[in-house]
Amino acid sequence: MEALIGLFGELFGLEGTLALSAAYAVCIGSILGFVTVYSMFAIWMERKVAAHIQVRMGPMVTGGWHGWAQSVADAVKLLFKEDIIPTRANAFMFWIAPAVVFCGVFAGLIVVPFAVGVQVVDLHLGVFFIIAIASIEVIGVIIAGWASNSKYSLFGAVREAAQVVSYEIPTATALLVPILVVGSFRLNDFNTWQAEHHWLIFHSPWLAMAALIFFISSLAGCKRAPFDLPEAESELVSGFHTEYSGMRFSFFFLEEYTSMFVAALLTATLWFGGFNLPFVDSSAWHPALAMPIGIVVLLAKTFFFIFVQMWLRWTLPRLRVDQVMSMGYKYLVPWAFVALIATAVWDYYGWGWLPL
Amino acid sequence: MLDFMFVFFAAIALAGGLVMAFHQSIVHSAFALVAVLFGVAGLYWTLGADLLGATQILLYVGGVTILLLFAVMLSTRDAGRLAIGRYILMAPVLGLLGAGLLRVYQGVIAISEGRELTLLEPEPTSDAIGQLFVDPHGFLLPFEVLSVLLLVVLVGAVTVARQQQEGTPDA
Amino acid sequence: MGAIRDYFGNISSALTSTAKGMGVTLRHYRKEPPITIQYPFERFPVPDRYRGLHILEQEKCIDCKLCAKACPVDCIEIEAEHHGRILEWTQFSIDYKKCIFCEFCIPPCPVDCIHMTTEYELATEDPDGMVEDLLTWTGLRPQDQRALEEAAARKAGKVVPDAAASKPSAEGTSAEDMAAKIAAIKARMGKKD
Amino acid sequence: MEALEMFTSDRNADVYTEELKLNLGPQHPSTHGVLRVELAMDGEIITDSWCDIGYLHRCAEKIGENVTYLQFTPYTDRMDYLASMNNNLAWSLTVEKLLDVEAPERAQWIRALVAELNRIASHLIAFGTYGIDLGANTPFFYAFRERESIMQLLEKISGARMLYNFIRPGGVANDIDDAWMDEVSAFCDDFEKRWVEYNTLLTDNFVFIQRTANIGILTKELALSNGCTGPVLRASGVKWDLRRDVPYLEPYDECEFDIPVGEGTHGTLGDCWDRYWVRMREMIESVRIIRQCIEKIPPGAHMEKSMVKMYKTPLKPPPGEAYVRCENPRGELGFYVVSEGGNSPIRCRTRAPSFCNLSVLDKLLPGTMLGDAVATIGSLDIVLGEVDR
Repeated sequence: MEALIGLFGELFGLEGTLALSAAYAVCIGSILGFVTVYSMFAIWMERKVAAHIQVRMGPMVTGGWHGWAQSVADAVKLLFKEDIIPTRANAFMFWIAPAVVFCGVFAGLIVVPFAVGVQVVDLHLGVFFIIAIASIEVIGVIIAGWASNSKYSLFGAVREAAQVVSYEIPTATALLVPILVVGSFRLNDFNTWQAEHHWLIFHSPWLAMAALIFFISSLAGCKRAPFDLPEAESELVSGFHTEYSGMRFSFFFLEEYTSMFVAALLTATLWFGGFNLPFVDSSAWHPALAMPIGIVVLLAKTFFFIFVQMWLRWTLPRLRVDQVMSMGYKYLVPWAFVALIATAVWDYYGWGWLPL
Repeated sequence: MLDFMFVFFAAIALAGGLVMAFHQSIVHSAFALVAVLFGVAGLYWTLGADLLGATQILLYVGGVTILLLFAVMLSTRDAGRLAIGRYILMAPVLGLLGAGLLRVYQGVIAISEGRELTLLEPEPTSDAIGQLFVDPHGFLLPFEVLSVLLLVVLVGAVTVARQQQEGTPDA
Repeated sequence: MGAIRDYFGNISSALTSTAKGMGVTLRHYRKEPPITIQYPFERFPVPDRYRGLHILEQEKCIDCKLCAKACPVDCIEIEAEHHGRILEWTQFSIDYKKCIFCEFCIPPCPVDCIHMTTEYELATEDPDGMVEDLLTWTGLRPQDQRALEEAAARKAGKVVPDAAASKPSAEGTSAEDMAAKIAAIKARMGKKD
Repeated sequence: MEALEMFTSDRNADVYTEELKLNLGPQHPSTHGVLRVELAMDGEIITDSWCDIGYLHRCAEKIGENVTYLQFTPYTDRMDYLASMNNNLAWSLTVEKLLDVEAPERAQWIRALVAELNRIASHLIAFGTYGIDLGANTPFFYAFRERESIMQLLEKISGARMLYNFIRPGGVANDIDDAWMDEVSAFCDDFEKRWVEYNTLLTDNFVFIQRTANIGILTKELALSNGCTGPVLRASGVKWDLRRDVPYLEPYDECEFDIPVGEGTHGTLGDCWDRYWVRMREMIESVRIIRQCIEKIPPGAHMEKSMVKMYKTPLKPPPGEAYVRCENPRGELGFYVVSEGGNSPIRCRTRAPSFCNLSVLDKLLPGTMLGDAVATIGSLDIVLGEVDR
C-alpha cells in the first residue's frame, strides 16, 4: 500500500489524499479482479473435483483443455441473461441484496497478506476485522430472502441467519486460540511468528483441535455442505437465491466462493504457516524472490483447503436444521472453549508437544 | 481522507436513521437500522476506536439486528405496518426533547469553539483494551461480574424456555 | 453416564465415518476412471438386438397392414392402391412422436419386410419431422407403370411393345444401400432370408 | 418425534408464529416426479400435510381395456418405469392365468433372472436418489454406474435400455446365451464389492444415520392397515414377501434367499433407516438369486409354442377373471383382468404398490421437520408413473 502510494507520487506526482485514493482504487480493482478470476477457477475446480469423485469427467469441451473456459462461458451467459425481478418482490431490496452479500466477504480480503508486502492494509485488527465484516453478509441474505417474496427464499434466509449467527461463536472462539498464542490480531504477525517458531498446528494438540473446529464451523459460515441448509437443494429448491437469476445470482456465487477462499486462507495463515515454506526460512530472502514464492505457497495451501471443502461436500449428506444447531452449540462451542482454556494453561506452563 | 470518511459514514448513519424513523414498513425500518449501526461503526473507526467499530459491526450489525429482523419477520402480519398517526400525540414531547438536545449540542459547540480539531491517525487500541480487561487494577472485576451476569441471564433464559415447553399441552 | 457415552460416541463415530467416506471418495477421485463418455464424439456400442428406428423393404411389402394392427399406439399409417400384385404406394409412415419401440410390428409381418435398426438418435427441432415416411418411392415405379400398361394392353388384346424394358432394374444407390443395411440387420438378429 | 412436538407453538397462546403453507412440488427436486405435498409449517416443523397426486395420470388402466392383451405389455413398462421387467412379468402372468397356459421352464428361470436384475437396478435408484434427497450427491453417481451395467446387460437381450417389453405372455422375447450369463455373474462379483463401498459412504455414515434413524416411523399396525407392501412393510418388521410366501415363479421355490426385515438397528423399528437398509440387503439377496439362476437354468424353449401366434391374431382368452400379484421392488403389484372372450379385457385394474405406500405419507409427516419430510418421501421410494398410472 505504502509502496503504491510512493509509486503514484513518483510517476504522476500525486500527493496526499489523491495518491491515497488512487492507491485504494488500484488495490480494490486488483482484488476485485482477483476475486472474479479466482471464483471462475474455483467453480471450474469444483465441477472437476465433483466430476472426478463421481467417476465423471465434468466440463470437457469449452475452451479446449478439460473445458477450462466453462466458467468464463457461464459468466458471459449470466451477464447477458435477462434480469428478472419477480413482480411482487420488493424491487429495491431485491436489487441491493446481492451487493450487500458480496461486500461483506469482499471487504475481508483487504487485510489479507498474500506475501511479504503484498497486502492492502496491514490492519492490526486483521482477523477480528475479517470476522466482523463477514457478518454483514447475513444481512444481505436476509434481505434477499425477504425481498424475493418466496416462501423457499424466506426459509433459506431464516436458516442462514440462525446458522451463521450461531456458528460465529465457535468460529471466533477457535480463532482466539492461535491469537492467544501469538498475541496479536494482525495477520502478518502470524506469518512472522510461524516463521520464527513453528507452524501453529504443531504447537499443541489443542491448536490442532482449534483448527479442526474452525474448519468445520467455517464450512457452516460459508454455507458449504454438510451445512448448506440455506440453499438445501432437495428441501428448499435453491434457498434464499431461488428467485435470483443472471448477474445477481452470480453475485451470490461469487460470495460463496470468496467466503470459501477467506476461510481456507485463514486456516492456512493462522495454523499452517501462512506464506512460509515448511522447513525453509525465507525471512532473509530478497523481496523480489520471497514475494512470488510467498504468493504461490499461500495460494497452494489455500487451494488445498478449498479442495478439502469440496471433497467434504461431495462426500457427506446434509445435516438437518436442528442438528446443525445442536452440533454448533453442543459440540463445537464447548470444545472451542476447552481448546482456548487448555491452550492458555499449556502456554502458561510452556509445555512442549512435538519435538519441534 | 479521514474527514471524507467521517462525512461518508455520518451520511450513511443519518440517512439510515431518517429512513428508519419514517418508513411505513417495519421491516424496512429494521434494515435501515442496519445502515445506522454500520454508519456509527464507521464513525467509531474514523475516530480511532477501531476495536469498538469492529465489535459494533460484529455484534450489532451481524447479531442483534438479525434477532430483531427475526422478531419482526416472524411476528403477526398486523405488526408489519405502523400507523404514524397514532403517535401524533407524542409530538410535543418529542419536540421538547429535540429542543433540549439542540441546546446540548450548542453547548458542545461553544466549548469546542476556538480549539483546533484534528483527526488523528487511528492508533491500535486492542492491546490497551485487552490489558485493561485482565488487569486487576483495571476492569477485571467488572468484566468478571458482567460475565457472571450474562451467564445468569443465559441460564435464566433456558429455564424460562423449558418451563414454557412443559406447560404446552400435548407435549 | 449413558448420555456422556453417547456424546463422545457421537464425536468419534462422526469423525471416523466421515473419514472413511472421504477415503472412498478420494479413492474414486484418484483411481477410478470415468464411466461417462463424450457423447457426440464417442458412443457406447449399441447391442445387436437394439430396437431403434424402423427400416422397410418396400419391394417385399404386400400392404397387409398387420404391423399397423399390432401397433399398440397406432403410429403406423399405410396407404397403397392395389393393382393386382403391383402396389401404388402413397404412404407408409411411422409417427415417431407416438412410437414406443415395442417391436410388436416386427413379428406379425408375413413377408418379413419391416425391421428395426440400431439407429437411436431421433431428437429433432421440428416436430413434424418426427413423422417418418419409410417409403423409398411413392406411386408407381416406371417398371411397374410399364408392367401395368402391358397388362392393360394384354387385356385389351394388343401387342406387347417391348418385353425387355419391363424388366425390373436395380437402380439408384439408395436401394443398394438399403439392401446391404437390411442384410446386416438380419445377420445381427440371427434371422435367415 | 415427541421432542419435536414440544416445540410447536400453542395456538391458544397470546403470541404464536403464523402457519405457513408450503407447496412441496409438483415441480420440486425431491418429490421424485410430479407429486405435490402441501405442508402446513410452523417454522421448520410440519403440522399437517396433504398429498396431491394425479399430475402424471395417463389412463393406463383404461387404455388396457382398449388394446389387446399383448399390446398392453409395453404400457405396463411405463407404470413403474424403474422396474419394467417386473411389471411385464406381473402382466404376463395375469394373461397366462387367464389363458390357463404356463411359460416353459427355461422362460421362468430367465424371467426370475431378469426380474431380479431389474430389482437391483430399481433399488439402486432408490439408494442413489435417497442420497441426493439427503444432500449426498456422490452415491447417486455410483449407483448409476452399477445401474448402467445392468441396463446394458438387459439391453443386450431385450433391445431397450429402460422399457424392456421383454417378458411377454407365454415366455420371454428372446433367449439368453452363456456369454451373457457370464457377463451377469461378472457383474454380480463386481457389485458385491461396490455394495460394501456404498455402506461405507452412506449406510454407516454418521450424518446419514442422524438424518434417517427415528425419522418417519411407520408402525407395523399402520403399515398393515394402509396396505403397505414391499420393503416399506418389511422394514416395519413384517416378514411378508410374495416370492417366498406365494412363489409365482419356479426359481423362487427352488432358490435359497433370505427376506430382510427391519430391525431398528439405529433407532425405532420402521424408521427411514430401516426402510433404506432393507432395500440395501435385498440387493444382495437378489444377487444370490441371480447366481443360483445362472447355475440352475435348464435348457429348453424360451416361449410357449402355442403362444407365438398371438403376434398375428389377438389373444382371445375365455370369459373369466384373473388376479395375479408379484413382488415388485416397491411392493405387491397386482393386475386384475376380466375377460368376456374378446380381444381386450373389459376390466383392467392395477394394484400399484407405490400408490398404497404413498398413502401413509400424510400420517408420517406431521410433527417432523422439513428436512425429514424429504427423507420420508425418499424412503418410501415412490414412482409417480405408478402412483398416477
